[in-house]
Amino acid sequence: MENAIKSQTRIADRPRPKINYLNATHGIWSWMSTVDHKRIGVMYLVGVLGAFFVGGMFALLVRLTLLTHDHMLFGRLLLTADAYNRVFTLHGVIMVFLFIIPSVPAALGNFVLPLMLGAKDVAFPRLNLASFYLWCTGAILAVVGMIFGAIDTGWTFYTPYSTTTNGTVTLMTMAVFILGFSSIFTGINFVATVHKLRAPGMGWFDMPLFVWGIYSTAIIQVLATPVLGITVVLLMLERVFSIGIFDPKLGGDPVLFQHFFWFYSHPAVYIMILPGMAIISELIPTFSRKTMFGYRAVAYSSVSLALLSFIVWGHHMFVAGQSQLATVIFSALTFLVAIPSGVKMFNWLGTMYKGNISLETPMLYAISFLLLFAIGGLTGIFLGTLSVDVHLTDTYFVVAHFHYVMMGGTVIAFIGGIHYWWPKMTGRMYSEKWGRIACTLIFIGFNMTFLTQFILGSRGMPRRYYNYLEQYQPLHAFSTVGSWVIGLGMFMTAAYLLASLRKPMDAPDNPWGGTTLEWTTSSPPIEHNFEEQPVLTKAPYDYRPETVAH
Amino acid sequence: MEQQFDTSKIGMWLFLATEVLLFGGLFVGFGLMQARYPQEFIEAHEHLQRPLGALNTVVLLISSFTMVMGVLSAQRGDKKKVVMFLVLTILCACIFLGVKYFEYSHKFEEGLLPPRWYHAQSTDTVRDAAGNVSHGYGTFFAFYFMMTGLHGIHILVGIFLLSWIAVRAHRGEFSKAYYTPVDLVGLYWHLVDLIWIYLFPLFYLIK
Amino acid sequence: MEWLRAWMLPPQGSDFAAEVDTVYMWLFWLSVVLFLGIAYAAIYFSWRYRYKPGRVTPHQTHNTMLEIVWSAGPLLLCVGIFFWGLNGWMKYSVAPGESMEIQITAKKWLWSFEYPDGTRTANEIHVKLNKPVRFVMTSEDVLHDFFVPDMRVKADIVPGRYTEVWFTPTVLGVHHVTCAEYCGKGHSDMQAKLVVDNEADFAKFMETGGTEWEDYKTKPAEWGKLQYERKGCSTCHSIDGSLTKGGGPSWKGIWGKMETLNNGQQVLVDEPYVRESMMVPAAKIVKGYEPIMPTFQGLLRETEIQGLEAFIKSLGNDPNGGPPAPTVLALPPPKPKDQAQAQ
Amino acid sequence: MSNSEQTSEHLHPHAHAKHHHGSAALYVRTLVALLILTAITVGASYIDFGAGNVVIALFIATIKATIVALFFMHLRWDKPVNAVIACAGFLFLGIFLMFDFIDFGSRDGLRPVNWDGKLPIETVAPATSGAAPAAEKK
Repeated sequence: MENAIKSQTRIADRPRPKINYLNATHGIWSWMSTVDHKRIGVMYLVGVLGAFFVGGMFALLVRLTLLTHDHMLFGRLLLTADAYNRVFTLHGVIMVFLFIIPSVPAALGNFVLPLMLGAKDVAFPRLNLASFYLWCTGAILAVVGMIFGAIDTGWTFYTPYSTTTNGTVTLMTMAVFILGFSSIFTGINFVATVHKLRAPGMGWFDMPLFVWGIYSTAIIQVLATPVLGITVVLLMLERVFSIGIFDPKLGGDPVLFQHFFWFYSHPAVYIMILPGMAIISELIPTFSRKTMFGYRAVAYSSVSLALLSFIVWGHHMFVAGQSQLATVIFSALTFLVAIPSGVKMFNWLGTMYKGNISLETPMLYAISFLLLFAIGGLTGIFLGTLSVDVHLTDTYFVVAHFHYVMMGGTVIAFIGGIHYWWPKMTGRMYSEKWGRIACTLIFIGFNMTFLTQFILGSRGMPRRYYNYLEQYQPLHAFSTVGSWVIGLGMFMTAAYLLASLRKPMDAPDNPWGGTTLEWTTSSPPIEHNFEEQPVLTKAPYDYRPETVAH
Repeated sequence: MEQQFDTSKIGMWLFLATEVLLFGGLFVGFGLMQARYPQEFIEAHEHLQRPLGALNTVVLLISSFTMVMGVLSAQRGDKKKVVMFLVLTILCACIFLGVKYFEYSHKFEEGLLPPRWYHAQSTDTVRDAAGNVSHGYGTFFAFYFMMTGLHGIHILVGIFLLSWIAVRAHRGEFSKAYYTPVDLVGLYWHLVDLIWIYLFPLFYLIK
Repeated sequence: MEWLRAWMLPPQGSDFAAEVDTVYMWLFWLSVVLFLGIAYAAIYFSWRYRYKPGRVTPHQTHNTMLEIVWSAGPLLLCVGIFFWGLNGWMKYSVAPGESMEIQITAKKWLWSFEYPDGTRTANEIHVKLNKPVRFVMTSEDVLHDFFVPDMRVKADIVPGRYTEVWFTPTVLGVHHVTCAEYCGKGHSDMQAKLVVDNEADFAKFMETGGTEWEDYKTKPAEWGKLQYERKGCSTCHSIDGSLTKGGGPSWKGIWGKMETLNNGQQVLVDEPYVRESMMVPAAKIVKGYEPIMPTFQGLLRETEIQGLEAFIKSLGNDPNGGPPAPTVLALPPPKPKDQAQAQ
Repeated sequence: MSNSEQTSEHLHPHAHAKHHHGSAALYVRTLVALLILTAITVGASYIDFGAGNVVIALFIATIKATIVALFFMHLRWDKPVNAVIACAGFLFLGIFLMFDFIDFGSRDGLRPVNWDGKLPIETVAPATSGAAPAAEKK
């Protein structure tokens, strides 16, 4: 196994160019004013990982508070109920709006997408930079909001609680509004890039599946996020001017808020998971050294998931007071989501079948994704089933389900993607040994943390609870211990990745034998990506010896 | 150049789609609240001055026409006409805002305001036993102010963009070969017009 | 496999529970099978086709038949599951006509329950075994959610609206009611007790008028004021001396007054007269008033009558309706809480 | 496909000429049509068609919007992708509207129960909070 890099398909390395995108210009200003998609991608990566760290700390704090029934540790009270509500709210807001939504598209997507298309940059480089600065503004507003009192509404901002509670709700929703526009700009950019900047010879079905995933995501970003914008604007107006849209005391309807919110936030779930699936669709053929099985089916399933995501939002509201007719329709539509998800899963397994599989760190993450996403998807069937959902909704079962999809799916894929493209981004290889150890730890810790929460939920433990019945204590404790294992794995990952930066550049241009265009340029790429405009001569994921030799 | 022009256009249309959905959220809210308070909305809409609304519609349509003439002149490279038509468009936009100002001040004087401040009750018929008027009247005006207000903000942004384009046109930055900004601002301006085309009947005309 | 069900799901307290659990367990085993299939494939392939230098992989691009099979298969399965879930949910959605109706008013962070006869309790409900019970719920402030895990029912409580939920309890004893929609600081403390009684215990509970009386035993005038508002007295009788639309005499200063009846007789407004006026209102009508008051025979409990009297008495002494006059009540002290525990 | 897009400039040296579709005369005719439709919709608003009022007003508005999009916004001559994007915006708005109306349309009652045309909200839910807005106390 120590023979980490199997390089039979690696193309012969050229001498590494002296000037690359990292050292082409110097100084902070050259980064802050850059319009290079690679640098913006790297800055986004640093930003979202910072947000991930803060959100993760809040998560560990939540779990630690729930460790014991009386929230005491070494004789001291960890958090009061008020503080606890703020901490889990901040965990949600930061993880959703500052981390997961921009994670894969804005960080990895920005870096990789133009490279995969053989383009010099995205369609609108300045818009790209503007998007990053909007993200920063949103992040700063969120931090200011946190300092001046934070919020205790839950990340869903349900009215009328959010319109009546104290705290910096207005500031936080303003941050969400701005982050929404950051996301819209990224989406617009990617759609235009995919439409207009593909390399000569690259038709729609010659695009890597990562591009298909990001393209589908971008469609959702463009079409759903504006509704989030108007929703938080209405929420702010309701708070400041009491306009009476959502507040029942002034004749408004709280359930209407939920429609508005989920019209965005359900598609947003697919903004989060589609890019994760997109990464997996790169990792599996590369490390199986076999062509993608059912390429078109996977591409179509990405687009159809994007479209389906717009017509199932009501499944968040089965018991929220929407009409019974709407509930039945939304439940029926929800089951449709299972089909494209299943198609992806089966095609990934089909790709592995008769492959030539090596288990480097990115592939370990890909296999973790398959297992965890399978659990996340299958438990989704429980929640789509009306009679069972009545019992399970608003309990830890839901918490566990969406963590399996969001963290077990997207975050695992994101970390796998970072490992996969790390040599391309930094020009350096990380420690394969530590990579595998950390991945194993994260996988085990994750299941310890969240498998228990399915049981807590089905036993009737509601979510967002500070105090819980004593009977749930052992499972809560087990879950908390699991969260420490995840934390350990994450810190380990951060440590060896950062350590690799201290080495001289040692990564070959194509360490994994990838077939997509980003591997044809140097590691790290030069400022304009390619020495000369690449021309596509073969489809991606073609591992036939005669074409590889080409 | 052609490639960049097409790319910019796709980008602009994507942005316009987001605008449609941004306003769309308010249209949905308006529709649902009208379903909730049908009688109140009919009575409330009688307070709006139909002639002023119609006047503004005409003004905006004319401004769309001058805008498209500006784009046409840009395509033909006629710098003077571009500036002229852009200035005319800005003029129409200012007239529109002027009329809106009169309408708004009328609403404020009459107390035709969102529920919390609504106090024009004389002719309202939907009341409870104690004589309190329904919140539906105020809700109508909440939507009136939000939707025309958001639209007004777009007009203001439009005036800013048009002025910027007019200055650049005056400096001679555009030519037959490069007039992308004029075209894009034109698209934006037409969308603002297009949204008003729906706002006008919804608020002023529907019984 | 009953032990597994019992480990994963709460005790079954209603007839929904069995149905929900059946679907749940079936889905559970389906998931286990599918998961093991996927995991087996992923892990087996990783081992069986592990990396060997120089091995050439087959160029399998797609197989349309397979794609159709693994799209249509899950689709059919999902259609089946949807209808199964729908079937159980339809029962849950429509309460039978003969259900007892209990009103729930939720507020931060308290449950109030009201029975058809006006009995009120806080954070504790008693229901009859094997009799369907329907809850009509509204909130006074933010969203709450009525969740009884043992019954497998849950529904949001929305301010400005009524939402409903029903079930038929099938197991005697105490079940746990909990708030499942986040409502702030006290969200996790917003708990209530659902006690399933047999006929006799339930009748005993109802006689005593719920638990609220307990709280008011020492303050009968305040208890009376609550009844004044709830029982509709306020429609016709003011407490500030004014004349209401209903047209009854104001209660301000009426206690201890000598009134002239429409037959010319005089009557002292005292305990027996007030009681008679509630039960047989037409018996003695004060001059100038119409005999329009309906009887409250059977609508008022002894505790409520005495409370109302104490309230009227308090208005007689102080025109502002200030602190109630000291009254000694000789009531059989009701003990609903003890009976609840007796379950 | 993209290949042809990218190289279209080389294939058609006068490619930019294809944007010159409109003419002043056409735009004048467009404007006149829009003004006439405005007059019709205003006129129609003085006649009561019952439930048809909304349909007529929105139908005319949609015709006007289509005219603006086709001629003023050049969609008639533009690349189809732009028209697809524009339609997608309205399509997804339609989805949003449709499902919300399915919910609202099939609820038991839409008016807030605490204000059913007879009772002010205070009567049913007394003294909920000190922050009750002034509007209720009028």
